[in-house]
Amino acid sequence: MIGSYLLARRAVLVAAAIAVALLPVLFSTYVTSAIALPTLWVGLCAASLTFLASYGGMVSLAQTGLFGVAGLLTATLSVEAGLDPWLAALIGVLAATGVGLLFGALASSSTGTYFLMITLALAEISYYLFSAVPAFGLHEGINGVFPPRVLGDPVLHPTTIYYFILALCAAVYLFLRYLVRTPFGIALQGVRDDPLRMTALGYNVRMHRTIAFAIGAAIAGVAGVLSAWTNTRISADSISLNVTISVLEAAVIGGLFRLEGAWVGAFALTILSIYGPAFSDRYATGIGAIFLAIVLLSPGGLVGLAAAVDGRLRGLLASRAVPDAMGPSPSPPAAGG
Amino acid sequence: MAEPIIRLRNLSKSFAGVHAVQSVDLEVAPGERRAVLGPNGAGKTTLFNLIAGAELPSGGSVELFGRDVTYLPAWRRTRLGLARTFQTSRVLAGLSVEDNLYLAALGAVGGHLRLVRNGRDRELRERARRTAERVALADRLGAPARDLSHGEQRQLEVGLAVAAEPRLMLLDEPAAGLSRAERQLLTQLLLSFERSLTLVIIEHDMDVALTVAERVTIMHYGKIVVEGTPAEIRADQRVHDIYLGRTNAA
Amino acid sequence: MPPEEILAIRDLQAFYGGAHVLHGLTASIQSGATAVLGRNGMGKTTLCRALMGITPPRTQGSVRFGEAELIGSPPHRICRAGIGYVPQGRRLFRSLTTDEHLRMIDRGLSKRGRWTIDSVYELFPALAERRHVSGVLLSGGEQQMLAIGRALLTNPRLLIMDEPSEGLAPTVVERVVETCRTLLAEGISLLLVEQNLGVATALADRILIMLTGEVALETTAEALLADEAVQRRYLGVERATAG
Amino acid sequence: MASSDGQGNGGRAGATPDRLPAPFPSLAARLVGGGRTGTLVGLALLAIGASWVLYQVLQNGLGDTGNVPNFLIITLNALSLAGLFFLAASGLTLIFGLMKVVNMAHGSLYLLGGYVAWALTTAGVNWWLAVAVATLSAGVVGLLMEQAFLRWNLGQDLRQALITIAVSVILADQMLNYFGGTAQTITPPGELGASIGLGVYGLAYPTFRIFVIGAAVVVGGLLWLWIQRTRFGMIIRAGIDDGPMTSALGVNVPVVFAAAFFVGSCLAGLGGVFGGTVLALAPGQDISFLTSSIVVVIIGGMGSLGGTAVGALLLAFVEAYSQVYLPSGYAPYSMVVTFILVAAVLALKPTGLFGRAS
Repeated sequence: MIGSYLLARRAVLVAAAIAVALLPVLFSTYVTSAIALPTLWVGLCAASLTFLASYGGMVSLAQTGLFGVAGLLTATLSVEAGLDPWLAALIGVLAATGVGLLFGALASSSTGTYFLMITLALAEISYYLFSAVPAFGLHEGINGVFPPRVLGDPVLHPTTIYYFILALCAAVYLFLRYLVRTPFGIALQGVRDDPLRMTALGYNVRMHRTIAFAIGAAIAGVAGVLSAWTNTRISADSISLNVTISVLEAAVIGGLFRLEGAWVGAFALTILSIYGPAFSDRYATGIGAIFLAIVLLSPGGLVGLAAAVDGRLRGLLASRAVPDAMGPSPSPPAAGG
Repeated sequence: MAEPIIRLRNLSKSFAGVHAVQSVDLEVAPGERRAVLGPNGAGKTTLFNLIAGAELPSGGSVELFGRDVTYLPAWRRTRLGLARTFQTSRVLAGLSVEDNLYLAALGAVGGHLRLVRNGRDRELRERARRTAERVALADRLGAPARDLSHGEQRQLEVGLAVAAEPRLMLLDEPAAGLSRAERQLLTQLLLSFERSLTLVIIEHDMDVALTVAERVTIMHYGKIVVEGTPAEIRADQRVHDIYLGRTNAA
Repeated sequence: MPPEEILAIRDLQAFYGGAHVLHGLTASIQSGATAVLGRNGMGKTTLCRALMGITPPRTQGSVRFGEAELIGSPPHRICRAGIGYVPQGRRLFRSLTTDEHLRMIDRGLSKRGRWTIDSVYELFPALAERRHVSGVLLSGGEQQMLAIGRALLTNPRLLIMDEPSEGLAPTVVERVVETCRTLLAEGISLLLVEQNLGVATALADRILIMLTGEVALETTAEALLADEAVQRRYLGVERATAG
Repeated sequence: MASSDGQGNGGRAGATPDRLPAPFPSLAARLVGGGRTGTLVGLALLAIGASWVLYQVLQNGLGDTGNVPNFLIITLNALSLAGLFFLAASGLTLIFGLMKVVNMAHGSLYLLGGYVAWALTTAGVNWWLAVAVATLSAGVVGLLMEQAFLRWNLGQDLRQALITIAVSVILADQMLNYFGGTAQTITPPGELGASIGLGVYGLAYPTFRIFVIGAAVVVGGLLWLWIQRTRFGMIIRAGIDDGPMTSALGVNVPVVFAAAFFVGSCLAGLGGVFGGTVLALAPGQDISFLTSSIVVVIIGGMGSLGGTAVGALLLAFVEAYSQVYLPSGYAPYSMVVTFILVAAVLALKPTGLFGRAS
């Protein structure tokens, strides 16, 4: 029993991995450009939030503001000033990191909901600033923000950029997984658990939080650049609080305490917002209801839910397997599960 | 006499008009085992907070290791060789026992922002595991601190101070909430510390406090009332009166 | 009036998170005055909070107050059942004046018995003079009077007092003791948690001594006063085990 | 909580209070020494701003052709905006002060109040009656949310914030459904719809905006009286100071919480009616007013009514003046001034001007 369950489980995971790896080949251009690309960059932005929330204890609503700083600068520099897109992107991400340092320094003395409020205020102030300053051209939006030529056309030929972004997401994911096992990352988790204790252990807690926030800002900045590239435009709507809430929804629905949840949530959200309208005009209410249900019933999100169901199933099947436990013992859980 | 490890001069702290610590002068010599006793509200924990830098004093000065640290943030004092425990266990709930102790060891030496692991981490991990053995947590290394029992959390709390290999350790009611057997283990641990370490302990359990301490300071209403050896303290009528509530004049 | 059981505590356990503070405490509290003595950290305040239904601690076991089971009830029900609480450190409200501390008490409670705002001011004339002063600006003695006064306004049958003598000058302690005698004469029962041996023995004949979350000794005031060794062992600077 | 709370009781009833901001004085606070120096720096910034505005106003003299008439209008605009901010933020701060809940659906209740009043007045209902119904419906929706979701999660402040965000998403979509996506404005009643002469420079000003300023003052005064003079207000203050002790004096604290949540939500709805008359009602206004309210309480300090008033005034004046009096060409950067205001408060006093560390 349990053996076949584990086999099926592994088969699903492998199938999912193959689907992700060969997505542009297996699915249409539309699926790649309209579903896969948004999933990847929304997931990346959500991952920056999940990283801050799960390892730093900071639930930030400023991620789209920082995302906007990078996206806007990239768009303005490459479209208006004719800069090389790579260079424009680099400057954009560095600027987002710098603003992240500033925001982090301002917000890092607060925790919990006060931190949430302060980051919300900072994000909204950035939004109004960007909308008001004509130089950013946000009012009408900046069109024709194309990615570097080598990545191809994101709408008509999204294969190259898909693999580029997929690789980038994988790199960020692996980097964050690595980061949380470094001295910096372990100390960050200590700061999350008890700032006062960490101070007593010799750590400069505010600096630690600020730097972590800047790392989150850099990742959000990358997501902002990718958003501008894949949409070939950026506008005020791209950085409004609605987007902030979407990113929060993705992170929470996927699972606020697991990095991979960010992409799971982004996928769920993208599917819902593309196919939802076909079922009902009120699909946003549906998303809100799912969000509410997750917060109330399964704080671990979809990933947490899946892990719980998996654990329960395995427990159930293993206990059924007890009578014939004389035979070979059940195989250990699938690697990477 | 050698330069004292702690020297407090005229140290005061008041919160909204309440004088928690009033004009305290205190010296602790290197290697000493000192107990700070007194009834509730005597100002013992506030005194610890002032020494460790968790609170800023309203007046007076704090010297540690011969250096004025009155306005030095808490985390810098730790780097000088100070370690403390809290009355309420403040272990890092989401991290394993080993990571807790590793962070304590790392905190005292620096390199907190390092993004690579190196040979130093191996040493620090080694030190973390040694500490775990000393505080009887060697078989719980991988367990998240939140899964520990209360007694084990108290052991880890002391372990966090031990792993930093400090020159001065402040222990705030380390025996609080421990069973009798656990208290004996704790006493043994405290007695096993080397003389290069100076120990200051707040403890209501006299079995622990009087076994460990060589000198006792009695606080009452934010002031130091008596100081002496345990025998002198036991013989002191004022102490007896304070504990039985016979003197209430502030 | 012959003493009767007013509070039956059976196997009371209390936990703060994982810390087990009260270890199956069992005691029968009679009407009249009872004192609970013990050093710091032995669980006296936890006992008060547990009886009053304040969380934390988390509690298990049973406490019967007449017909009512207190464990599991929220504090306002316990108060309405007839238990008044004078907490350690007074815990006055820093945003309220003296008068407001008394006026905030529910009319239903202040009308159910002998204690009204006027009679509280009669008992403590000093408070009447300072009725418009913020509660936290009162002197220590006045603060204690106010803490007692607001508890009396709920017209309790039993008053739980947690270290009422703490931080007070001897003359003021004397007045607190007198006040308690008045209340006893009015028929209110007292559960007095103290570190002050003098206050405890002056008011209560029945004494419970707590050691690490349990009642270590039940004795009388007379016996305790006569035995200096017991005093030192449980209350003073002396080891409790090694002797 | 009181420092004497359960001291020395073994276990976790510790005397080491959980005060995060206090042990970590901000860098800026340390640089300028915090306390009095911080206040001086703040006042100096304010003085510089005020003198710049005064210079701009007075440079062309006091006559009809000078800048003074315009200044008067802008100042009245700022005051009416402050009134709106205060109405919206006072409910938020009341709820936070008592329950430590940051109600992220506060902006939705604001918008809901506005839309209900708009729908009623459009259907011909008397404006005053519509105000009352709109205020109460926002209150009822807030109360339902509190009873259904928040009551069970006391003390889990992050979870509560996420719950209220989810509710705000649902409410926003439902309002879009019922009231459409185009901007709507509530028509004020005839007696308030006209303009009133100011008696100087031949200026006239919309009566309704004056009414908003008056209403904010009246509501603020009533709230103050309610909190300072009534028994319920005393209980609320006691509950903010020490909830468990309040409960031990026979007060059913959850009921008090529910009542306060109702009143706070009503205030949001009332703000929405005024906002919908002075400005407009449209999707997005919920978020916009939530943010303004949050900025107001970040500046003024959570849980303080006076702080909310000061925060509302500061924010409104900074927004109104910076749009006009920044050097020419820099008007679009007016948000930078708001940012400086928020940043200065956070750097010098992280708990807000009148906030107290819990």
